Amino acid sequence: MSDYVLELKGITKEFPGVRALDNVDFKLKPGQIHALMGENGAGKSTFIKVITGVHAPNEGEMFLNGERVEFSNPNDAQEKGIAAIYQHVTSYPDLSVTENIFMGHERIQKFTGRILWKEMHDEAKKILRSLGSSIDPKSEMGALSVAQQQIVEIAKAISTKAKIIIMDEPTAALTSRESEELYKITENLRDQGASIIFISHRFEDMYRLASQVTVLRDSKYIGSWGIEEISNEDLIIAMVGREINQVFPERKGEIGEKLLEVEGLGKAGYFADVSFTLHKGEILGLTGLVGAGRTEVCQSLFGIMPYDKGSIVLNGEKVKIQSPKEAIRLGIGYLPEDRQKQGLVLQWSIGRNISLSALSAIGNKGWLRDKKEFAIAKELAEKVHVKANSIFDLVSSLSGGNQQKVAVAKLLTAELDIIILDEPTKGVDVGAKSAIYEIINELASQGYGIIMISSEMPEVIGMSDRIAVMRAGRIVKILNRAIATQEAILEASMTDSTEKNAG
Amino acid sequence: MAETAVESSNELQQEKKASKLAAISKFRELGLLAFIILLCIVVQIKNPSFMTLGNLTDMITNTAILSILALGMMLVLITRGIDLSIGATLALSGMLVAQTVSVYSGLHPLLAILMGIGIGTVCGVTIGFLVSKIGILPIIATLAMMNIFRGMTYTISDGQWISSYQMSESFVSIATSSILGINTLVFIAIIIYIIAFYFINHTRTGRQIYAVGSNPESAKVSGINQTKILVIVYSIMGGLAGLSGVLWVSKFASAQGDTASGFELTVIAACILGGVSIAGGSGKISGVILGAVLLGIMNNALPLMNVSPFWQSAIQGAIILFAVIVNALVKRGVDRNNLLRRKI
Amino acid sequence: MEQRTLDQNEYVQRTLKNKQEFSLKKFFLQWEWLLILVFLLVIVINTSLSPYFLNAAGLRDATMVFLDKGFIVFPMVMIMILRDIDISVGSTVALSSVIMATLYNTLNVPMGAALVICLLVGALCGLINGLLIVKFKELSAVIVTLATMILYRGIAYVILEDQASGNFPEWFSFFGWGSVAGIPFILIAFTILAIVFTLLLHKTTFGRQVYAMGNNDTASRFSGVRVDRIKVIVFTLAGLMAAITAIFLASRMGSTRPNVAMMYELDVIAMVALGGISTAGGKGRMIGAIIAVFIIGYLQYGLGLINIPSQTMLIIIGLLLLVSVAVPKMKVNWKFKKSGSKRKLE
Amino acid sequence: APGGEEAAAGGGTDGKPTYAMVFKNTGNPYGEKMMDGFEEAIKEAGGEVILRAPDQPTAEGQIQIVEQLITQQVDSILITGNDIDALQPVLEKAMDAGIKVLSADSAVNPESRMVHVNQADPELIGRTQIQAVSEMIDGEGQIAVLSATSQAANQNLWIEWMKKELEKPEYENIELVKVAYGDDLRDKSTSEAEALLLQYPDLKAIVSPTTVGIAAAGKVLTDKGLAGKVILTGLGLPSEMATYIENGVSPAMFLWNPIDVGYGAGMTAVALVEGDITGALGETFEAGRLGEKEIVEDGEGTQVMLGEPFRFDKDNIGEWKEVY
Ligand SMILES: Nc1ncnc2c1ncn2[C@@H]1O[C@H](COP(=O)(O)OP(=O)(O)OP(=O)(O)O)[C@@H](O)[C@H]1O
Ligand SMILES: Nc1ncnc2c1ncn2[C@@H]1O[C@H](COP(=O)(O)OP(=O)(O)OP(=O)(O)O)[C@@H](O)[C@H]1O
Ligand SMILES: [Mg+2]
Ligand SMILES: [Mg+2]
Repeated sequence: MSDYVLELKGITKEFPGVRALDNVDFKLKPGQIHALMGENGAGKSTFIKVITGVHAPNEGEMFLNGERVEFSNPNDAQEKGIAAIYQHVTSYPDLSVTENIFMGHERIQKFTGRILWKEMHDEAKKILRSLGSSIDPKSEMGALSVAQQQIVEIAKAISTKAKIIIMDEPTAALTSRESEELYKITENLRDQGASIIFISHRFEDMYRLASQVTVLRDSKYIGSWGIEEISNEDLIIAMVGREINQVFPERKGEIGEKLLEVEGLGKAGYFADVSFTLHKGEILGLTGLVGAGRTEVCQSLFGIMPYDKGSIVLNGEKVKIQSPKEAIRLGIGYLPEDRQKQGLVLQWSIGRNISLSALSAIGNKGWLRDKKEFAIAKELAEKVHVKANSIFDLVSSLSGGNQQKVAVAKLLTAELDIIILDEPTKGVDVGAKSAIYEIINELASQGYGIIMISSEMPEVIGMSDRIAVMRAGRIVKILNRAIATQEAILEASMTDSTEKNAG
Repeated sequence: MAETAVESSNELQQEKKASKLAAISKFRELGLLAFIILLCIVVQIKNPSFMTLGNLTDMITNTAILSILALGMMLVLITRGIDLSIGATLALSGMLVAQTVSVYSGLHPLLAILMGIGIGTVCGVTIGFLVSKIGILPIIATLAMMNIFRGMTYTISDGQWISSYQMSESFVSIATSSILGINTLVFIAIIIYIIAFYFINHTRTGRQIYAVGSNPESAKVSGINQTKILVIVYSIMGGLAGLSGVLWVSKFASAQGDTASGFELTVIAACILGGVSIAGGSGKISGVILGAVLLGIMNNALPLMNVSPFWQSAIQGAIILFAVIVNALVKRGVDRNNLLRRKI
Repeated sequence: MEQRTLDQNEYVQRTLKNKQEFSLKKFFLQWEWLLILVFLLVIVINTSLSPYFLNAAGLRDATMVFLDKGFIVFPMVMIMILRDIDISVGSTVALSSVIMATLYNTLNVPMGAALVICLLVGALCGLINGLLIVKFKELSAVIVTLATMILYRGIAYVILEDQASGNFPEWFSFFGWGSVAGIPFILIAFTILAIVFTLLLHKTTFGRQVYAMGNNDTASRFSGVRVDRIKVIVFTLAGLMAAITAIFLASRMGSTRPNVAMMYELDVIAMVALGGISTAGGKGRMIGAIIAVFIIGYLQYGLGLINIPSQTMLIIIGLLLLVSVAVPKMKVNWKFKKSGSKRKLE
Repeated sequence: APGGEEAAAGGGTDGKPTYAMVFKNTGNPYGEKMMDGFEEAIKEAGGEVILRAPDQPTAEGQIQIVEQLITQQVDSILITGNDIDALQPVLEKAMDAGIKVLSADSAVNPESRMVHVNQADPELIGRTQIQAVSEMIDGEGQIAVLSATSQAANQNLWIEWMKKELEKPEYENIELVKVAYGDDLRDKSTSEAEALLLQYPDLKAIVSPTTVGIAAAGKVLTDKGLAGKVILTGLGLPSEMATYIENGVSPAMFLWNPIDVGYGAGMTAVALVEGDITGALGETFEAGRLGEKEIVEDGEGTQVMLGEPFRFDKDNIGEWKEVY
């Protein structure tokens, strides 16, 4: 027997025009939680897909318990006890939760091949309950929130009784409380003998869970260390190739006059009684458990999902916002939480994406003006430090963090007063994260009013001037930066709404 | 997420209530069903002979072929595909089988049926191959194959029809005989529906069809063989179209080159009326039955109601439009109700 | 991917190019070149098969016959880029022409006014489609236009019953039969509209938004694109172009009936598909579809000249559609190999 | 067009005149038989034959084909119109190019043709069917008509004549209750036939002047065991109707011989091309095995009348079903 349950040597994977993995080595010990870290686009997800047989490597070997293996498709990997939770939720929105959990390894009756529904439903329910979730296994996957879907994905990995479980950024969509839940589950799995590969851009995750960390950078293997062997600074240098001194940069500008006043905003079935104000140059953090309705409130302000109660006063004028176009005209911009589905046209170039929301401004009486378009795109892309060759690179070829920067650049084309950022650093690496923080701060000091939805506690506390906490569709507390602590926020977001004491 | 311990009993009750509600709202074709009932009442008032056993039998018999095809089309639509070639496949299989029967009059009806299924399956496999292996979009592949199959039918028939006198008694009786007191066509449709119900809901392959349509990307990651699934789906569609060809020719006792030309649109209409989504991933047998039944009722009732033939098409179009809109509105109402129930 | 090997500390400041490099390889690997090749092939084969083919008068007259459907191709390109489909266009042709003829013949409306109303009716049919599609998002364009396909033709039947309606004024035949300086009027109209639509799709913000919606409807909405309005406009254009087809068709036939332009939608879809516009949305160009109109038109004409039976013609067109769609799938591999060997040379 | 003048000068590929026939649609056995007859006639006269049909029965398709034929400089075009008026412009163009244009079976309007070859007198066809059905039901009871599409010119004309015939006093006990349209589709015709039976329980007879309709009705009556109770007659192909005549559902039905129609039309075309006739009233010509034919009046145009509808019943169907 080998010392390692899983060992990869010299893995190289090329996509047309991209070398996503370049001679990467990796060793996983039994019963170990092994963190895999690196910048956006470093090749982590690709590496995972090589392990699970989704991609065949161009070069390199893979050993499972010392035995050489080659997977031609994901079924092979599954049969050998490897399960993965992929970065982009790979669910079947039209199918039930149970089916999502058991897809690919359904319980079937021998001989007849009949699917044993009852058994599967029961089992699914059991696994979900063990994860502390009350999701009905018979409900449709598409009806669940992102966080709930993430739980189902975890349940799916558990249900295969896999020996090696790989999690690609499972906490990206979770709040710290839910992450905590996930940590426990992960540790449980380890204690039951599974080996786990864990990918995350959050250092807290790594420090909390992992005993070993491997870093990839620019498709290459940089090194592997025991968690105590390497300092935080060195790890960051290993990941991004340079030092990042302060994660949350200092802010210069000051808070100005009142920009926005929201009074008693409500939408039947989604949120109610939402009131807050926003000033020039202010960053208002909006936090709460996932599913609290933060996105819905902000989308209402942006005209995506028109509110049916309450009023919005913008620059002292009462307005009614019915469509995104109108919101943009009124000076409100929105960075969607799902950049791939809502934010960007992936098949398009960087330039085109940036100009999309400002076409009428860039155009001349409806005609496109290429020169102006390209010039603006270039300027903005550089302003937010997009890492690419030219503005004609396809967005789909960018890493997650750079995609996010393009989405931010899009916002800057319009003349806005208010910018709403929905989870702006979700799934973004440390380097890009601090770049995005810098951009946000710069915007605030330029006088934009900013609403930032975030589930990451340090981020909310580090960035916001005030923090609004939502729970079950209502704002339960608004805290000033001075008094905002993790404990205060957590308490507010979990107290029952009946005994709420509005802030 | 983890309040389970605290409010478990309370939650349990709520859960039960919620799942009951969900079950009702899950029956998406509620609006369609209501509409059909309403339509039946109107027709019955206009012409009392509508709800007679004889007429209902006719209606069901006439809808059998449509419903068989709609089932196959549902599977195709679920995988995000579409099959425009089925009318032509039906004609080709019908013509070949009829020609065979006219030469070998002793051919056992069962063999004729098998032959039809075989021909249709070959057509379907071809399309499945084009769609899954070569990666041609289904609408284009099937549009092209529609032309090809139709052209082949004209060519092999050389412009001739196969008439009822050239068909053996036993062949024609496929459509007229009955099994267990049920007309054979209807019987075959029922059997197919039962098999399909089992296949779709209780086998892995059946569920994988939904998976491929619901999210092709994930299907790849789950190790589902998409090529296999697509080929299976188009083969089933082809096989059913081939079968329908035999049944059609037997029912009308005549095979023509232009048999069932344009029928694919009727079949697609039945599916979509029944709530099958063109975007893939969803569609239920119950819905497809309702969709086929609604079209069947219209075909049967419009002549009965003494509607001017010049008005028939306009009324038919209006009814389809109205039906889908009513269905959409009812669905919206149910969803809204559910939303309002959520306490905030 | 050179940036990978660049100095990592350059992370923060970086300049982006905003001049697109012209790639000859890319330029020549465009789908439209393949279409032009097919087009030339059709011409060459036809010429060698029939002595009558390369005959100016014949070619001109043939162009007049097949171009009428071409008008619907323009908006259908946009609709298919939007990932939708409109199968009611044939019925819209019937309805608008029937109303035009009825107005003129039965209600004694002057022909000029009848023409305008015909265009309005067509646009209205399209507008209704568009509005239904955006107001009832749960219905797809297929089901809406399937229903209106039956409905519009049904209304045409209600109006004209089993009658044909003709007796148009003399000058009306100019649309279908007239020439200006030896060039058929229909070809002139087609060319003008082709230019208008090409510019609309490729050079205006409107066209850009159409592509955006075809690629990602949600992201477009979030970017402030008025998605509903654009969809309604595109479907209205389809109705309008169907009405133009109606005018040319009625002029060419000297009369109209409720059953004209049957199955036009499938022919139009075939042309658009051959033109390289994928029903998966977001891709393809107007010029491709325009070439495809001529390919199919001249192919049918040429095969007709050597008196190929129409059943064989069906098979040939089916095969053409298949082959031309399948070839670029194989082109990908070819491109791959080619670029690999090129790189070594450089 | 310059090409046209050459054609007028009698240009075929190798000096032989070229005769084209354009039928309604492809894959129609009636049309195939007509084409056979046409070819036979042209071969007798030593000409070249072109046989065409669009894949759908539309005027648009026929227009395209006629354009192609004009370019090929054929000498004569025989058309079976899918639309009475819609082909007028293109056929006029053909005539301007010197091509002899005539129609057969399903006429185009007099301006679009030089002469029409009528398989049988529409009046006779209409009246004969009523006389026959009256005889079959002993002059008493409800009857219904099951037609093709509501636009079919032939059928509509025949139905007009049926109604005229019914006005005669000897038919006062016969009631025409409905004209239904099966659109020449099997499934629709079947539904319509079933609806007729259900709607009019006392129905005595169905008259269906169209091949698909009469066969579909025959099938329905056979399956419902109504042979002898509801009588079926009309116009149909012997091959399609053989079963229902033999099993007694239809005591008799009518048709003419499409081979003869095609042959007669071919002979007329030859006469036109060779200059024997111009399509004017009163001209006569030798129509091969059909003997001498005279051009007679047909509303505003002229026509050649071929004969009476032929009656098929139990006695003769056996031999004819093999023929067409
Ligand atoms: N299917 C593919 N085709 C082409 N290029 C791809 C494909 N998948 C990934 N890439 C490219 O490979 C590189 C590595 O991507 P990968 O998704 O593995 O990065 P990652 O480390 O997971 O980044 P993140 O932290 O943002 O998830 C990127 O440049 C990406 O654009
Ligand atoms: N129990 C529930 N049943 C059904 N839908 C729910 C339930 N809880 C929440 N939702 C819905 O799920 C969605 C919440 O998902 P989402 O994660 O976007 O919320 P959020 O507060 O905006 O969080 P985030 O900012 O992390 O996205 C909303 O549409 C909400 O109404
Ligand atoms: Mg990744
Ligand atoms: Mg959200």
